[in-house]
Amino acid sequence: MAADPLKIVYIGKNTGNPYFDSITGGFEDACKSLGCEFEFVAPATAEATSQIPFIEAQIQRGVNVIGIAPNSPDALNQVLADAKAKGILVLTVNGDITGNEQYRDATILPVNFDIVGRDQVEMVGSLIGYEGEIAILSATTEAPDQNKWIVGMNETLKSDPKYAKMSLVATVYGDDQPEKSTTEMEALLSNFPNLKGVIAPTTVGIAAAAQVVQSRGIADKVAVTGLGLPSEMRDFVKDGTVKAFQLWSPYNEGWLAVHFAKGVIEGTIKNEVGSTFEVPNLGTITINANNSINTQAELTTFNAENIDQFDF
Amino acid sequence: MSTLDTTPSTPVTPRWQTLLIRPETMTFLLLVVGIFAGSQLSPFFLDINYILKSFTLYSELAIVALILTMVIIAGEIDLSPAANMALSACLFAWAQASGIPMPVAIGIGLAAGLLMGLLNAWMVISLQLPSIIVTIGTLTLYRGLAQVIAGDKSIRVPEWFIGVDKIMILGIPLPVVLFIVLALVLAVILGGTIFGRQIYQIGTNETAARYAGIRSARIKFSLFLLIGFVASVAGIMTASRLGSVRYDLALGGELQMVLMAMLGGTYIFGGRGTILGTFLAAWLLVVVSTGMIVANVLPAVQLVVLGGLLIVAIIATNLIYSRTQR
Amino acid sequence: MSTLRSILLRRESGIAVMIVLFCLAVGSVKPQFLTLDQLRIILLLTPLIMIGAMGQMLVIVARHVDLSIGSMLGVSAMVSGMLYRYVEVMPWWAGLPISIAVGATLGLGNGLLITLFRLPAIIVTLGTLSLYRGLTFIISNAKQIDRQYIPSELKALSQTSPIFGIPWIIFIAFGVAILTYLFAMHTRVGRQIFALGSNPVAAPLRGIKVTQVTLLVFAISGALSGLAGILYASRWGFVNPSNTGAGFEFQVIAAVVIGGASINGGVGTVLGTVLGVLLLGCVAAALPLLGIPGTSQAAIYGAVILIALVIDRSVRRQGIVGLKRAGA
Amino acid sequence: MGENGAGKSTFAKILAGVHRPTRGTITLNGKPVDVTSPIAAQKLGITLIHQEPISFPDLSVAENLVLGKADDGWFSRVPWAQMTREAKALMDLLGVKIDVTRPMRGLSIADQQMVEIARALASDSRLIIMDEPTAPLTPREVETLFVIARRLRDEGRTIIFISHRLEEVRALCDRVTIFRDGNKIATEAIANLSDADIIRLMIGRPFKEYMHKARAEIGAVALKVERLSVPGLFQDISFEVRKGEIVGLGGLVGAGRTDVARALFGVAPAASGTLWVDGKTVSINDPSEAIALGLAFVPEDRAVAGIFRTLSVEENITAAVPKQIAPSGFIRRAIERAMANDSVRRLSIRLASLRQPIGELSGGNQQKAILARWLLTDPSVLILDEPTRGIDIGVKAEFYDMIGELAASGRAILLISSELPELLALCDRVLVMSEGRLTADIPRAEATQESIMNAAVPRRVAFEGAAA
Repeated sequence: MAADPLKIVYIGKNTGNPYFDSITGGFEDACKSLGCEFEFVAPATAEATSQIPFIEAQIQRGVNVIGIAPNSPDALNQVLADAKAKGILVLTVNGDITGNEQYRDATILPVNFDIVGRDQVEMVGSLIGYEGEIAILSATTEAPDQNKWIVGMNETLKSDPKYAKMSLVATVYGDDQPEKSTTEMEALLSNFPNLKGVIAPTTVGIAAAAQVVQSRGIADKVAVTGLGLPSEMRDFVKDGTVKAFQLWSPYNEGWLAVHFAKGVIEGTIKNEVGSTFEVPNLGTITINANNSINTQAELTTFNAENIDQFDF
Repeated sequence: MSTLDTTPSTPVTPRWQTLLIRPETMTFLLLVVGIFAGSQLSPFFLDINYILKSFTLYSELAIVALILTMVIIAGEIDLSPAANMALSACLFAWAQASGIPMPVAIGIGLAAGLLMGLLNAWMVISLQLPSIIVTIGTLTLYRGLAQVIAGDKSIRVPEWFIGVDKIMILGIPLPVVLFIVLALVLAVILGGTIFGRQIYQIGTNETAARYAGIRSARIKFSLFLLIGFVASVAGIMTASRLGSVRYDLALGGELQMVLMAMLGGTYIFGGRGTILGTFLAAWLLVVVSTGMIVANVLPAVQLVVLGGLLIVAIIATNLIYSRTQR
Repeated sequence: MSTLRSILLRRESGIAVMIVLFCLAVGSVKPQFLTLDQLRIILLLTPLIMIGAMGQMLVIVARHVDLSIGSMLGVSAMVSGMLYRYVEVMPWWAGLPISIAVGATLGLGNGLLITLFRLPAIIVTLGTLSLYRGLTFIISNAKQIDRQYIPSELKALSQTSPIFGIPWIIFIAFGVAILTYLFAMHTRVGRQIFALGSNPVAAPLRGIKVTQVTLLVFAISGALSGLAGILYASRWGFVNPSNTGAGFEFQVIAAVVIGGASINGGVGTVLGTVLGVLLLGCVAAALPLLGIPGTSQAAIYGAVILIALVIDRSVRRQGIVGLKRAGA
Repeated sequence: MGENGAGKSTFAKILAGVHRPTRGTITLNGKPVDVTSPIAAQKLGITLIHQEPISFPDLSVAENLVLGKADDGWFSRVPWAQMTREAKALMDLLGVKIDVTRPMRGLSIADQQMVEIARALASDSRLIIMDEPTAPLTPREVETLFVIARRLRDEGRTIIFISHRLEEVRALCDRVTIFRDGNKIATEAIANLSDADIIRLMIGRPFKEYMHKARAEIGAVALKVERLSVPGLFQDISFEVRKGEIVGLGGLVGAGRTDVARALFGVAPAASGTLWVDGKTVSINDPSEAIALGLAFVPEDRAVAGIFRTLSVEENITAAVPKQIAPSGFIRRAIERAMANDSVRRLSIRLASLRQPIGELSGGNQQKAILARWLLTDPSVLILDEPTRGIDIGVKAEFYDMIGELAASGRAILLISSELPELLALCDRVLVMSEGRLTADIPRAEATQESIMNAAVPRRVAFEGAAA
């Protein structure tokens, strides 16, 4: 087994997306320590089909593991099935093909996505004193993860009496484009003059929302939070535009993916729901329903005190 | 009768020489070089099954590029077929997902393609607007409409409809077979029928063609309809290959199609070009792209190579044609 | 009376009326659309497009088209972004001349290919659209320049205001529009661009240096894309190899064509282009306010381009018929 | 003055720096000058007013006046106010009411010409060359032009007025120079020459008798035209052509002959009028319909409307007979080759190979190939528009033989030609057009160069106090 090093490839959504630099870092370091070969590839643009030739090429190259952040929940089904048929371990990392889980072996997600909605509501609640109008600025209307979190937020708001005085007035979509997200944010502020808080659970959205609030100078009136990259949000946190936001460690996703893949291929880890394994630095990891694996239990919260400790 | 014409005719260039300086020869040589380079870049490249499989990813675009070649030879251009593919595929998928029987849904997709061709044809031929600007406008419109219909979600097609690329004929995927067959048919039409002949004549000199009784408006109109229709077929084929349809299907495909035609030696100002050229160029493009992908070359380099190839191709064809012109 | 009539008949008046009607219509549903605050929002949506549109208008007036502006924007923004990131001593304002110079160089590249080899601009710039985009990836090694590397003074251009709460970036855009107006209307070469587009055959007979003027036009288009590039970094606070400038060309061409520049060359005004940009800005700002999904934006742009083409065509046809009749 | 193709316009263009002379010198005000470009000409004070004014339709009148005038740097200011003021002054000087701020597009040709003249004044030209300026003008506009021209003369400027209208030359000019076949024939004070003298000098080449084949039986009417009109181009054209007959259509360039032919062939259908082919009323809206009715048309400008330059000779010859070479839609190479070969032999087209691009052939052989194309359609009516233009003299004779033979085989031929000897040698009758109207129908017996030229040269009735 040890003769041939394990060949692992990670296919990002597109090149130039800073989020993936961090994941790739995790992959690289884990591969170095475990003695695997690693490559990162990604298409130039993030449309649904642009990853297909890359997957085909990796099958042809004879890699052992394909990690992928899928650009589409279903357009990749056929080619992923081919990969699986060739005996390649297919992992979706940092995003899943919801509804088509049979086309991958497991998914590696940073946290249990069921709790993201709840945590985000708590975060915004704590910033606005659990009272007033809030809105959501999401990515695209059909992004599965986003929608899962939005459902979570709605349920939390409805079911938990703690948030009874908060009302969700609008959910809008900025398509993960800065221009579009900005206009949507501006429209929110125009349409809802009493808005107290905005949750933007997407890196582009939270930066755009923060920028609107910053240039209008209304950071005291409207609290912006959500999920963002520390590298992009650092300035906003430092100048007080954003008090706090959350995310997880993308680095750990890569780190975990490599350890899991090597374990499964070498037979030390059973890819079954309920089984557990040890990963250095992360502790004991459990395989949850749908072969879903999380790197951490809770979201990390970033604020002025701790933001300089993170370099991604 | 006496022949008193004293002006000597230029001696004819020997046949081997005319053959050598044809743009198709350039394409063929580039193809050979491309295959060689690919095999040097990556040991995994030289595998006929892999190349065929990779070709299926481009086959829909290549099929439309064959018709586009005819449009360009006739002196026009169409930049909208990739957007047309997306809109017809979205309409088709949306129709069948909302419970309309499959044959009718396919009919809707194909009719939409024809209609889009009709709009292009009407604006270019009846209103006499330049096709290049018209089709930039319709390219934006068609893809925009696809986005209106499908939003950001993908529309699934039924399981049994998936996998046109998995059907093998003599070990060759069906889309590739279709491309080869269509190329043969079109080569015969363009080279062997009066319709094809007149396409060259229109592209060479539309005024002279009219004076010779050639109905150029009618022929161009039919070409725009044809490319609209074929684009919708290609769109539905793509839907079957992917199993789902989104508005961004074949996004940026117009560049690839124009590239295939230009690389094959089709003259941007009309009147020259062959199906053989585009046929070879399609393979060249696939070889270059997959060669780079399988060698894990940065996609940026691929963009540079594709853009550079387009410019080099038109410069080369222009030079070749201006040399043979006098 | 006749001056009033001629003002009313001008293309600019038509767009202005469209803008007013559109705003009133939106305002009747959403009164907050008719506030000063909304004007600021609309203006903030437009500066990059306006700057790009000025260059594109000149290109279209000269009977060409430049599809590569979005990619030129990307390269220039990226070059400055890289310098900000890796050259400590780089002052914040240096990005402006650097980006403009990079853009001008790329534009000149387009112009050289077009004039040296007598190639159609549309195909050349379709090629460089891809080529320059690739260049952006290569120089940046496909890495985004994050917010923290963009100097805060540069970002402040988009946020702080010299007067009336209107950010600097909007003044820059209108400044470019005014300069373009002065250049196009009040310099000899500016008028030569119009003459060249109006009648390319006659141009050399009247002593116009066609090659040089064409090169200049494409260099200007590139330089303005470069300026738009550095302002992109200012406005959005980052430079991304794939997003920055993508699709810019369609917005810009739509604005210019709506603004009444004729694809047959020789016709185009700065005022019309500015109004075209503002109309697009109004549409872009109104859609989210009305709750219309952003997915319909592209379709609206496409439809608007086609309608503008048809209008242009019918106006021109009348002109030709008029000429014939007068000549008979 | 001079006939069509006498070299007047080319000469004018050389003076104005549009073309370069191969040899010779130009002496201006006693000094030899080198006119290298239109700009150089302008600097020397020479302005050419083209027959069709060259302008920038989207720029204002005032701008058209000054554009290219002074070249003091790219980024120098355009002095709008001053420019407009000067332009207005010029227009006032010329006594024309044109709003100088409006664009050129939409101005009448007459007004455009006034702008051109104003341009000459603006650059203070001492030598103004007007190339057939009156062709598109109404009598009143001509009168205005002449008033201005006389005033310019009185100011001490020199005007070269190119025209083939006797009356006008007589009314305006002091001296007349006559060109023929690229040579200067005579320069004389206008008072010393009678109309007859001038016409004689213009056409006065020794009449060369071309061999003319035995006349064919003239049969039934093949083509009949009644009151054909296209507003602005020609009016009320009525004539007929019989089988076996060669009918000439003479006149000066711009008389509307080609427009009639284009209307007959459906390229630019007539607005009104009736057509009969072989006794049946027909309407022809497209060349393909004309071809189906047995018409054929060898157009005047080979490069623009005739040949497919880069395509093979073979393909050029068979272009009008798709059904014959491809009965089922598929081209039958053998048939095509046989037809092309046959044509090449019949018309003795000199070529290296049938596959050779037609652009490589000489002009005469290209023209033969176009004629061959039409003969393959077996037309009953053949319209030839300047069929021998730009063709060597020897090949011309071949063409004359062929045209004679074609008539002899019972075809009706309408021959448009600007060469009087050609018309005289070949035609059974000569129709003459002038300014869009049919002015004469001269039977062969009465046809002379003089009689044709007399009908062709436009004669304006009244210049004095001209009320149109």
